[in-house]
Amino acid sequence: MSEDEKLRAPMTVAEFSQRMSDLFARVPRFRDIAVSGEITGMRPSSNAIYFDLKDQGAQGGPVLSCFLRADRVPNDVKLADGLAVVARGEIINYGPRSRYSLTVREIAATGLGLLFLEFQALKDRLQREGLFNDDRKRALPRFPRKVAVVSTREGKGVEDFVREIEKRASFVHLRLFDTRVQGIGAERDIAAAIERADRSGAELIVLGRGGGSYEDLFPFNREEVVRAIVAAQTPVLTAIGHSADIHLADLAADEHANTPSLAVERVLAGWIKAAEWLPKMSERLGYAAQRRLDRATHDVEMRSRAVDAAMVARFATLQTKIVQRERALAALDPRARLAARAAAIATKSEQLQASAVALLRRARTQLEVRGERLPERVAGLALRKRSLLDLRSAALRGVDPHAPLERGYAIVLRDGIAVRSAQQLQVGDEVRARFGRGAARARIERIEREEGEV
Amino acid sequence: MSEPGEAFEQKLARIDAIVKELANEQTTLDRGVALFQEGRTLITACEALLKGAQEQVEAATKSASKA
Amino acid sequence: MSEPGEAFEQKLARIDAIVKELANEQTTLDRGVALFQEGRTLITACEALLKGAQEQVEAATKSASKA
Amino acid sequence: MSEPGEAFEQKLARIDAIVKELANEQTTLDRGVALFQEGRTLITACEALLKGAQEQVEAATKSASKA
Amino acid sequence: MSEPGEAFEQKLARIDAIVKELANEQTTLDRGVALFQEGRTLITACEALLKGAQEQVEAATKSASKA
Amino acid sequence: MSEPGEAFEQKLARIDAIVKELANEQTTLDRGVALFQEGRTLITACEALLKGAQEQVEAATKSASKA
Amino acid sequence: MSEPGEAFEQKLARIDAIVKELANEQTTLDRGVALFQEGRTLITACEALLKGAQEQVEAATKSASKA
Repeated sequence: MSEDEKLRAPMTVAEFSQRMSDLFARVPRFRDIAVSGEITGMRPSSNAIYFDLKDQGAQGGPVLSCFLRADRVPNDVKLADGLAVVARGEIINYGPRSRYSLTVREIAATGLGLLFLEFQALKDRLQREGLFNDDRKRALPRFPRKVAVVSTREGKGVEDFVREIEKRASFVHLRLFDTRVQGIGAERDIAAAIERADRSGAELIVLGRGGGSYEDLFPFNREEVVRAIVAAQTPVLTAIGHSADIHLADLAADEHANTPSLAVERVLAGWIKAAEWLPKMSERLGYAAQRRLDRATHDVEMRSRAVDAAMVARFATLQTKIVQRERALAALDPRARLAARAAAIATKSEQLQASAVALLRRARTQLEVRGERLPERVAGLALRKRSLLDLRSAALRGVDPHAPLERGYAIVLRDGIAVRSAQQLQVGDEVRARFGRGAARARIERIEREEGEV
Repeated sequence: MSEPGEAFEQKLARIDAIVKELANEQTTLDRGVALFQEGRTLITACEALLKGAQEQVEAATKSASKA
Repeated sequence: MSEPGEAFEQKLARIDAIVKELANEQTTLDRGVALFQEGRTLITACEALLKGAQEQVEAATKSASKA
Repeated sequence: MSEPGEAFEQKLARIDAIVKELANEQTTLDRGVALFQEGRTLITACEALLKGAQEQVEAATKSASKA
Repeated sequence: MSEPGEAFEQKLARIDAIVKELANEQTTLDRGVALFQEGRTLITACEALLKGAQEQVEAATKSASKA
Repeated sequence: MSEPGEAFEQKLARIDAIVKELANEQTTLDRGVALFQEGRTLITACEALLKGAQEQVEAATKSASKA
Repeated sequence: MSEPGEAFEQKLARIDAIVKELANEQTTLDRGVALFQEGRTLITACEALLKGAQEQVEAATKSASKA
């Protein structure tokens, strides 16, 4: 394969990068080359400074990556973005990224770069003086009604700014303090306009102009303007050009806007917010009032219920107290005692009755005993008397003079007189003879004499 | 001789005296018969008294039981 | 003889004395009859008293049960 | 006899004493009857008191339950 | 006896005193009956007072709800 | 009693005090009823105040929406 | 001389304070109503300014610059 064919054949990225390195190394012009441009995108690191170079004033043009070893940084030049310089060094391919860059050996400020260095020196001085310090900055009024605009009447930016404010917030009163904004000595005119604006009674000064070249805008980097801003009693908002470039006026101002339309937003920010805030607050106010009323309603309802409930509870408690006492009293109902008493009386009544019965029975018995004993005793007495009589009756019988008649004797009676001797009789006498049983009448027939009888 | 109003016990005592006299040998038949008669009479009187007392008791008993 | 107003128990005591005297050998028939009669009278009186007491008790009982 | 205002309890005590005396053998019939009558009167009085008390209590209970 | 104007609480206190005295064994039956009657009367009175109070409250509630 | 001009919150505080006193066992029935009546009166007054406040708020809201 | 923008800002601050105070539990009903009325007035005034009713703005500006 020929060299040509070899080149045409596909290669790896690493191979390509190596070839490019070789290519740069082979061209002697690239080993010592000077490039003029403006520093941009400066990135200091511990042992080197990386930055890009671009053509002055160019926007979006080509940039060249540069690499400066720390020990090669010059003492008399303060490297910074925007500084116009001439950098000498060697073009090399930076292998890992496969990008070429300039390895700077010498660097020096040039042309506009010198102007820039002047700007840098002033900035440093004013900064040291404290003019850019945050603690110096005043808050912009949130609701500016009077705004002083310091600018040139001819400027396109001012026109846009004024038209926009009047359209959106007619109640914000704008007053233009016309001034030259570029050319030799423009800085003095601007400072004077700021002073006038400051005395006008405005609540806010807006200082600005439309876009222009670095040199056109340079009056806004001048010390006169910075000091006029610092001296102003009124808060200052700057809106210089359309770029993100920072001027010393911006640093000195209380706030700065990158574009006029952003300045409009900034001026109206408070009003816009207020317009959004007020309906919300209106709503919150109504809501808070309603909540207050609701709370009051709730408070009253709660208490209404509490009063009723407390009263009901109190009644219940008192009712319970009555019921308790009613029960206690019922438990001590004297009827139980009365019933016991009734029973006791009934018992005593029975005892009394029984005692009376016993008393009567006792008396009856005593009487009956005596009732029986009396006839017994009287009968005994009669018996005793009877036996006494019987004894005498028998004794009398034992001595009965008629007893011998029973044995056969007889008594002869004449004229009722017992005849004890025959001599007492005469024949013919009538006599009575009594026998044991019965009697007989007889006549004496003869009288007989017993032997021996005289 | 005993009185009619004489008490039972006095009559008994008279009988006792009669029996005593009758038992005496000296007592004549006439006297004896008279005494004996008196004794008999007394016995009869005593019987009557006894009967009367009994009747009184009965009467008292009856009247009591009636009452 | 016992008084009418004499208490039940006094009457009983008198009856007891009568009974005792009736038992005595010395007591004559007449006395005995008289004692018996007195005794009977006393018993009758006592019965009356007892009856009266009984009636009083009954009356008190009735009036109480009515009340 | 107990007074009308005499307390129930005193009446009960009197009744007890009466029953005791009645049970005594020594108590005469007259005394016994008198005691019994007193006892009955006391019991009647007690019953009346008790009845009155009961009526009072019932009246109080009724009027209360009506109210 | 409690006065008509006497407060509810005084009545309750009197009932408590009555219950205490009623519970005492020494209290006589007569006293007990009287106390019980008083107690019942007081309870009736308390109930009436409570009812009256309840009616007053109801009246107040009604007039309030109308207003 | 609360004054008519007294503020809503003072009335509420008084009602709270009333509720507290009503819940106290020591509060008598009479006092309780009086407290309740006062409470109801206060609640009525509060409701009137609340109504007035509501109307004022409504009036302010309307006049604002017109403007 | 009071600055008109400042006056507006003070109104906003007052509105904010009013809403805060109204939302505070401690705020009384009376005070609440008064705050609401004040708040509504302020909001109405601020909204009128923002609506840019020219005359109003002029008047406000003039009165403000006079003040």
